[in-house]
Amino acid sequence: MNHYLTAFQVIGMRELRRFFTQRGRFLSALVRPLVWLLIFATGFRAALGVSIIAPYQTYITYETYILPGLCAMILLFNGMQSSLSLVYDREVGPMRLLLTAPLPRWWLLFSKLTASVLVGCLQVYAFLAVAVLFGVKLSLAGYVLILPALIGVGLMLGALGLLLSSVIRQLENFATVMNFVIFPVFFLSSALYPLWRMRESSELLFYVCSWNPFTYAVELVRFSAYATSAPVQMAIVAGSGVVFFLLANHLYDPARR
Amino acid sequence: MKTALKLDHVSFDYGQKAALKDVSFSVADGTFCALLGPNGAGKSTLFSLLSRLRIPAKGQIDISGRSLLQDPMHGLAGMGIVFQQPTLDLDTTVRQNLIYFAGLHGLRGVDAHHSITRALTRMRMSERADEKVRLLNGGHRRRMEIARALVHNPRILLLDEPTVGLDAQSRKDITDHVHDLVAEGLAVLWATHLVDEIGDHDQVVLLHEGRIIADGPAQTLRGEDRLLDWYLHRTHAENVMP
Amino acid sequence: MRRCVHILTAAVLVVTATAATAVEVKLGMVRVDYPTLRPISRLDETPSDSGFSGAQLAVQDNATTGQFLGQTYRLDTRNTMPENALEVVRKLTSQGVRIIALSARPADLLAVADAQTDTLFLNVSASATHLRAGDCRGNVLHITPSNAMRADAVAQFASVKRWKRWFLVHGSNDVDRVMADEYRRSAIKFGLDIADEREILDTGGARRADTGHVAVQRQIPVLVQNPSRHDVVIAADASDVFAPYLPFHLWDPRPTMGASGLRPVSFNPATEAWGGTQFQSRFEKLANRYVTEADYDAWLGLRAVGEAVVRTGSNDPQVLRDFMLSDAFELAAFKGQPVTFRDWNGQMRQPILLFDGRINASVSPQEGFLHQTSPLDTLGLDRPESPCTAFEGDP
Amino acid sequence: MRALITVMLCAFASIGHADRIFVSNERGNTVTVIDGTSWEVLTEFNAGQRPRGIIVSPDGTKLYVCASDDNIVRVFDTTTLEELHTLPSGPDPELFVLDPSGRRLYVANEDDNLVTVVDTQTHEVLAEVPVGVEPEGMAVSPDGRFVVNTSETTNMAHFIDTQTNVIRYNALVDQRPRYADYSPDGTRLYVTAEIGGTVSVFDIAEDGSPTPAGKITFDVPGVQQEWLQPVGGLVTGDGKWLFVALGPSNRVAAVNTQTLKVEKYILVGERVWQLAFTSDEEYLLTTNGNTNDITVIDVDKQEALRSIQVGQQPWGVAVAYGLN
Repeated sequence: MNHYLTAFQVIGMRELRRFFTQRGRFLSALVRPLVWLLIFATGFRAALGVSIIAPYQTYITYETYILPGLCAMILLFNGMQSSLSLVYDREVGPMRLLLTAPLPRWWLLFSKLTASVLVGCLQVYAFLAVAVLFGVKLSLAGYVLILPALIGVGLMLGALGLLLSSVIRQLENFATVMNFVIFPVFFLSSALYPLWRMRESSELLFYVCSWNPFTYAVELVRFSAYATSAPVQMAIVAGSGVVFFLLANHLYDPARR
Repeated sequence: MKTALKLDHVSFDYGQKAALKDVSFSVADGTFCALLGPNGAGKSTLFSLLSRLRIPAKGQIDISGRSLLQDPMHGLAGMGIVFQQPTLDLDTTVRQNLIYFAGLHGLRGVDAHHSITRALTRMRMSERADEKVRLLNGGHRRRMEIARALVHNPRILLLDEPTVGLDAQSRKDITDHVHDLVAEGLAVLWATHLVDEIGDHDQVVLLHEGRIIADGPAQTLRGEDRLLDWYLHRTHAENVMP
Repeated sequence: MRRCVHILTAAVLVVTATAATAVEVKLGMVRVDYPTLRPISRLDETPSDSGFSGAQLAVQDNATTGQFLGQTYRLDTRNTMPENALEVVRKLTSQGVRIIALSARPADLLAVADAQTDTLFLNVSASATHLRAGDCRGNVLHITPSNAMRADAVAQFASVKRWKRWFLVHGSNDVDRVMADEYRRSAIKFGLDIADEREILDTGGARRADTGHVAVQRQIPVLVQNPSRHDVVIAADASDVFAPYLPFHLWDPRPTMGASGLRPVSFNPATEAWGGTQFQSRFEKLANRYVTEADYDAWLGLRAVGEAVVRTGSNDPQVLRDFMLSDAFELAAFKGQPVTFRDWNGQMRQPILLFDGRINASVSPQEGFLHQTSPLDTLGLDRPESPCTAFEGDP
Repeated sequence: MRALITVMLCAFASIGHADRIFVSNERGNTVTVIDGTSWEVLTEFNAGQRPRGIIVSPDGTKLYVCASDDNIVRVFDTTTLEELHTLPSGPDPELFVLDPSGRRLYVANEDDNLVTVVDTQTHEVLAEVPVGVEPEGMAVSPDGRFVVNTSETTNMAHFIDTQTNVIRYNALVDQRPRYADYSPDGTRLYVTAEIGGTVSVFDIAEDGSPTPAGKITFDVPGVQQEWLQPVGGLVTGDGKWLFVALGPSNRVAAVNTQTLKVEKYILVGERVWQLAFTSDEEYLLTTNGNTNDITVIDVDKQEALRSIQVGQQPWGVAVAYGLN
């Protein structure tokens, strides 16, 4: 067991070290949601605010509304990026080194996933810090309570990335993944508009959104940020995370190839 | 001498295309075994199977007498692997790279520190321990990777064309170092297509188009010819034969 | 000129009841009455005081305000046959009335405006778009929304509802065909598709007869038989020949907009929002009937003049016109936002109500139609589209 | 039923001494009663046709409600919620003020261009003051010498001398003035102009005469200028802040009265209309007409805390201090 934890620890440390040395990746992870927050949110017609929906107790500005969605977006990008690198680098490079460690593959995948989630959380907090400078903030409790939600959501999205990359072999580069995975998953969710708003424009869109696990990821982050319990969202995020991971691990078994 | 590595009727294919056909050979402790073959012969596929990135379609692989398929953890723990492509984190120091690897093998703290120091000493890299990898030249980077593969004190060292892209002096240094390791009792499987890296007393396994076409001490195999002539003749002859 | 206006505004900002300068403002309204057939629906009969009561209310409102500023207002109203229109206007101007709300068809409006260039005319009835385009005049301000504004109001609503395929049914008279052109232009402007078109021939004669719906029920469906797939029917019937029958005698059941169904209007007696109730009750108290578009347009024109008088302290038509066209002018008009004038063709910017006969179903401009100066300029001829030159060189 | 509610309310009254909040629901024809501590809706009672203007008497015992379509002012007991009597108001009363003594009620009659002065004890009309077209906003100077009325179509603030009931001063403001409020020391008057989109600021001299002191304008990024329509306004007790409800822009502006600049826009519900403070000015309450709720704003932090559903189309809000 000690061996497992040691490996977990060095994998985590390595991710963190890489995160702090790769400034470009960090900056793009930060700029993307900030563009949404500062340019799109203020320019859009939702400037008149969003009506009360749980967990909010009063009307909120659109910036406030999309904050949790943007946090989840960071985790989505981060999860896809690191999961795909896990796949593409399998044959070469550091990933090969990792996979030849004398530990069960699921533990190695899990450790790597968790490590990248921690990095994702750091990105989220950096984003939240910048958002404060522009007047979009949470309560102190919100910043603390959001962490477990971020970790859960990050793991779920990382596992989703693993699964997708092992199912769809055509996902050859990140641009394809952006177009066919990240954008649909992000836009067809409650990240940018509440579900009732989706329903107003199209019933079909509404149903697609309500079947998108990312919607529940966003809502879990949202509820946690406002210190409100969200058992349904939590169950869906945890459930789909476990299912994604088990399926991915199964598909990753070298005996299958 | 004990058998460190044994392949028994191993076959592998990528879909329709057969990569390895009924491959059998073994390497004993304290032996330098050169896996010789032209590009595309199946050397890299064989390394994938040995490092358990892939699973053979047929056949058995034993590491120190235990099946790699049934007990992969034991097998991987007993192997040190140097991959063809560099697998280094360039922006960290040599020691940090090795600490990461030691961790993957369950070594931490003082144990890890001792193992790393010993491995670096074995490859005469101690004085470079705290340099950033990016600043090392190609030869030193390779030596460092070999040192890393020794951190957990394996019985077998697998090297996949480790001298690719190095200058003549570095190649010679590394080849000599690894031969020294063999003298210490380590079993080495060295994939290459360059015959000048092979000594007369080394074991040669000649792999061609996924088959083993020769296996034995270099001196015995070449007879009166130069090893290079023998190698070219055999791989060329096989090409024209039905 | 602009600067001078601002100084005046500041000067009258605070006034005590005793210390105000006396200004007398003479206003006129001339209504040209044309021989027309009676409308299809007797609910649409024109009251004899049409427009005049609106003008009177405006002058009352102006006077109530004026009493605190020492300003008095006088209104002369005249109705006339087309052939005497110019003479009537001349008579008024000779009595010193140089601000006149004019209800006339385009040809007469132009003739009068060209004959009296030192008089400020307020067009309170003619919707024809060419009066704001090639035929614009520097001494005519248009209160009534243009047909282009009305068509755009309908098109924006259709666009929001995603009724993208139109079935355009229009009459056979020139005015109807021009109106159909407005809808075609509007459809292009807002990216909508005219899937099919029909022309319904005006055979003349009385519009109402005892046979009523029986004949119509047989005729109209045949005239609009087997149209291409469409989401909405657009009726262009400026002559009031067939449109009121259309909604319930279509071949395919679809909503109707334009000349019947949902109509683009400047005002109606059902409008209660934005303080409209007060306006309605003031008007009803005065005229003992519901307000019409003609009354509202007349009221709005003369109220705009009154507001300009209050802010400038002047009764000079030129000063008032320049102030009304300036950025400093704005007026509350019971439409939820200030109305102003377009300084490139003298058209009043205003929201268009979409009225179904009983309630306002919607108001254009619709949410989401963006414009760099005012969303109101998404309706009708915008500055870059305007061929009007009569307002160039103004302050 | 009514008795039960009364008992319930009295029970509430005995446990604490928080505020009791009254919201007039224009379309619902009711007044919603809210507890100022728990923010629970206690009850909703009938208040006549189209209740709009709503105030609590200075002693906190009486609730005055303009029942616009009944053309009367209804007076309720703030504790039992029983209707005590009605007052004549003139036709279509919308907004009104009580003078500081609570003795005289000044009612704006939109349809008749009048301000009606009513004696709250004798229930008699004392005077009718002719003003501009569509009188609406009403304010009373802290010393009670002047009542200000704004007329929406005339675009003026009329200063009525309360001794003589005659207009002493008129001041032009921007389009459609809706509401007026004096600073607590009486040296400033703020008049909101809904369609003009501004708040006119006047310095008030010793003799009560106004001098223009500036105009407050509004700008919210992404919100059309046309939607920034100032309606209700309220000055804090220290005179330092003016809160302005901005109607369809769904925001309340917090204006620094020194600089006359907006320092913060607080998002509330749709069509925010009127404002009231709770005791000690801890909270600011807003009525949101289109979303049928009121928003509670923390005055110090200038942050919206929560919104509470009330009846249909809430219009005005008044607070009885320390009643619950």
